[in-house]
Amino acid sequence: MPQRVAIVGIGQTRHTSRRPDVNDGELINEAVSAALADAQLTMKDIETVIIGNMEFFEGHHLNDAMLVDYTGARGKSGFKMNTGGTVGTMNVISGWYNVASGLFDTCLVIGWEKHDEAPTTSCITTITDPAIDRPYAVGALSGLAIISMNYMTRTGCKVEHAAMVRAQASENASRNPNAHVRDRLSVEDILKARMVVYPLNLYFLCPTSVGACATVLASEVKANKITKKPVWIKDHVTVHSDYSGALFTFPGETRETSHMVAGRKLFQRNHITKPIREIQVFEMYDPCAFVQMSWLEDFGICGEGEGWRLVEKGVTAREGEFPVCPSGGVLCTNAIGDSGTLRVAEAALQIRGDAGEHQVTRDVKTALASGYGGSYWTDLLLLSKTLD
Amino acid sequence: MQQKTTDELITQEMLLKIPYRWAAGEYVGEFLRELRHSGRIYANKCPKCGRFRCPPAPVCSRCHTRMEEREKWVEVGPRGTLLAFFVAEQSFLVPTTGDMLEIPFSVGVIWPDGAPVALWHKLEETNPDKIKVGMRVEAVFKPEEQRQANIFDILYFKTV
Amino acid sequence: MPQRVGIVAVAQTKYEAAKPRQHLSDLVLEVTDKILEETGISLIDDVDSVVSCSQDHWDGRTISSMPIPDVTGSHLRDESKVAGDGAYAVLYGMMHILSGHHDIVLVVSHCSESQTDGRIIENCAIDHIYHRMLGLDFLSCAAMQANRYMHKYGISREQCAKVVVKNRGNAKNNPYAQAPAKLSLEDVLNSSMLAFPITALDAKPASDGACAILLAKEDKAKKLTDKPVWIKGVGNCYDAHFLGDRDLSACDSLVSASKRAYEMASITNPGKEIDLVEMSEMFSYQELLWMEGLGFCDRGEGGHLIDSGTTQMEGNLPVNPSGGLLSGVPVTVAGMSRVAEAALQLQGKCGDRQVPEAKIAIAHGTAGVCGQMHCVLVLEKGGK
Amino acid sequence: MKKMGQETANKEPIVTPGWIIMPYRYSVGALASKFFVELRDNKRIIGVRCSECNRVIVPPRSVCNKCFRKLHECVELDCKGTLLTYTIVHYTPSCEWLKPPFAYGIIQLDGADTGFTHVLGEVDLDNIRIGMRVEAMFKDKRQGNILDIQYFRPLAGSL
Repeated sequence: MPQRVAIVGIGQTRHTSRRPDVNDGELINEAVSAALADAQLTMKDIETVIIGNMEFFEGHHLNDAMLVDYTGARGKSGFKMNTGGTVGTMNVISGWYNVASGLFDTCLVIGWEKHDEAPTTSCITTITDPAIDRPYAVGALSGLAIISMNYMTRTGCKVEHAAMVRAQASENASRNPNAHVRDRLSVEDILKARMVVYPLNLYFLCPTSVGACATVLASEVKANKITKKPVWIKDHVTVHSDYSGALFTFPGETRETSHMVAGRKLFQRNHITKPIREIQVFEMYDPCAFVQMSWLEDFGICGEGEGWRLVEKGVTAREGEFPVCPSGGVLCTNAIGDSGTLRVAEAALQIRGDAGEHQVTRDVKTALASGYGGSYWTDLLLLSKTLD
Repeated sequence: MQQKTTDELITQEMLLKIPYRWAAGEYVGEFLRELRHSGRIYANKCPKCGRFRCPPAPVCSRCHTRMEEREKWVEVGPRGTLLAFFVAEQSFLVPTTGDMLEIPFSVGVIWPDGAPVALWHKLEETNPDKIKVGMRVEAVFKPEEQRQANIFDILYFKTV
Repeated sequence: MPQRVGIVAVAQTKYEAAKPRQHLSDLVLEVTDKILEETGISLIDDVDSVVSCSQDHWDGRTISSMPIPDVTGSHLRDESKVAGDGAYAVLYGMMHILSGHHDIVLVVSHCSESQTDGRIIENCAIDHIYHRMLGLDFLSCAAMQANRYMHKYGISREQCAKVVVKNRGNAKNNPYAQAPAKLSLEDVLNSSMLAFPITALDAKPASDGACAILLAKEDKAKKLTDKPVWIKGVGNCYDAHFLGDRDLSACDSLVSASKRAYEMASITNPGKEIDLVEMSEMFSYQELLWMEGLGFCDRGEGGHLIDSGTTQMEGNLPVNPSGGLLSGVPVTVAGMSRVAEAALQLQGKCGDRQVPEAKIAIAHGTAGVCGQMHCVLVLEKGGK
Repeated sequence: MKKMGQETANKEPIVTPGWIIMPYRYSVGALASKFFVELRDNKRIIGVRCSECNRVIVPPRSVCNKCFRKLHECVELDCKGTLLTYTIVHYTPSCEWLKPPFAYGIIQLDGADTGFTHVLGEVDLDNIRIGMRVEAMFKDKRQGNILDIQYFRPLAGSL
């Protein structure tokens, strides 16, 4: 019978640009050990292991099988996910399916990436079709640049607003010991950074990090025995786009992105009419300063053109009314396979009140976590403190 | 065994080289043959919902209607409007060849006249100040005898 | 009783040594449209989610499932990808339904091995710190497993050759098969030696193709077909990765995976209760070893089992009536095509390769070096 | 109206040749570094002991895959062992420097509880026996990777 699923254990590594002291498996094992300790469980209590990342970043084919010593999966069930940037959130969703299906009661979910082993942009370029557009792809920057320019022309958002978003992220990351880029930046510092791909300068883009994040999921029956602070995965929705990714809206077409469809679906079926009121924190997958504002609108948190106004008014700050990415977000930490899992983990920490220095000031009952990747793909998860 | 505390951390370098022969498929194949023979760019249109695809595709990605009539292909371009562009000032390793990207390298997303589609290709102009979204561009083809039915048969899009 | 998950329809391409006319999206489109023709459903209105299985290294693309949404009607809809083997996509699609989140799920898988060099891809799946530089791949590692297994239990090369003769012979009745052949033991024993004791005919040939399966919740499955096939049990398990960490003459993870599947399907005596097996044998010795892992004979008895003729078409437990992987099925598609062939048997749609009155079948997928991870599904004939 | 298939059936299929070329720099971690430093500097093979499962694991890993404990206690192993299994390869593998025919083997090193996989050398390919005694031969110029062991060869007088 379908079971309800809760996050009962959370663990992550410190994220940095290089980890010469550990190999891939040992990096993963750090996060796994932390998650098991957080849940006060041992590997014996885990029935299935779900792991996900993109193989070419480390050059390992079938790396779920290769790293069983470190993931603890030997003798257990499990398999590997791979859906691009959304693989982190998809790992958690896959873990949800493993437990909700009734086949398992406990599941260890692992997201990881070690970007210090290969040139990241070169790897991302291989997501394209070799015959048609691979020679003209500039990693993930091209897509983000288009969305950013599109947002500016559509809503009058200024470069200064993106700088505010990045300044806010740096303020949050400085309070998060596990974040990668943690130095506080002023709007002026940010606007002075060198241009990478117009209109995105260095600070408007995310770093490439090394890190892993693991969460332990449990069925309702087990969860209440394991922890007094279960975080319930109330609902999730996955919306992918076709290869064109709906990046452009031609005359006569109405703009509809996967984020818009995901937000609409999730809020409708959970009877959320005013998300900005009914949800207290959003750990969004924000790989670029502009898109954080654009996607607040697309997800339906606010109306068209209001994204950058919320930032201006400080609504999305850690102590604001609707805090976005209090952990510093992907803007300050991006190990691609780990980022999505990290968003869910950080949202859960906020619900448990265990986020330490970067805990938001509001009392959190319901949180959102999102994943972005592929050709404009979306995962959106709704987490809550209670089951009702 | 005496524990000589060695803190030397070993890193090992490995170059991965995998050869591929990617099948283009009938539709992209015919699109590339047309680049070689006629120097024309083709798209096709979904008979049901009217959505265009360039290069042409066997099925509409929005309503899954088959688009199999070759005669219904629509010639687009060679001129078009620039939807977006990037000028890469920082080189990176091109995974298909293993060489470093020659920079500056500018890429445009072109809306060719005749169909609402987005085609990614190289721009001749690499000075970002001289490139504006919305400006007119035109495909420049290689001389016919040098064409090999691949996407490089279009050298680049020049500013018009 | 919880809602059961039914297989409504399956589709396969013809498996061929090379399909240079088809992009991976064309392969998936071919099998997707076969499912639509057979069931009459609409991708946009009826299918709730699509699960694909493919490998970035084999396709030469990061997130190699990016072209899939275009051909499976997944624009602005639910789609995802698992890696490993196609059987895991069936398992994941089944979870979509058992969790109550989705009712109808399309699972697809594709691979074009002819596009690249399998030895390099397999080498990338071997531990990079202590082993990859040695140039090991699945073939040389499997040969070491074969040697260990045959040495310990006195399995002969002739017994392994019998598997090839059986499977390539069965393939003559399977229109999808790549390389049916009437072979003699000598043909197999004398074919060129690749890695002792594995000869060219002892190994699965490189292959291109795709497979698709439509899964549905019990009530919807009954509406969509009068011949649903229920997934009664499922189990999967990892083994150690380092060859030195394992007793290569055994397959412990297959024993655990099949035990879980049998428990779920309440099967106590596999030998008696199961009518046929469609398994993923990359090399001839593996059919013997996997039969031990699946509990059809004791450890080391795989050789006697093939000698006994039980696993021949006319035996009481036919194994790989479709011709198995040895007759040519691509990696990744392998596990899903086993589920598809087992389902076709239980739907009585197998024509010349039909096992009469088949009620319960085993489908098995594996991935990794020397069968490091196994996925076993127990299928049961539904309908009248 | 002719369908695409009929239209292009007689034409050569268009195929894009190309590569995926990627340079990787792997950090092997502290414990593996110790293993490779011992190979390179002292021609010694070390394993790691799991006191909980009372096993010596080689090549060493920092987590025991039975009890999941962290492992640090290094153990020096003899360079001799018993051949558990082998194969003779007749094709050129993905690393071109190994010329066929050559042999791989899995060796149970004396004092170790897990097998060690490597190349066999200085051996008559027709007389390799499971159970024969072999010893590691080291290269003169060693660089701190698994190829510092050139191969394992039969122990004199052990045929």
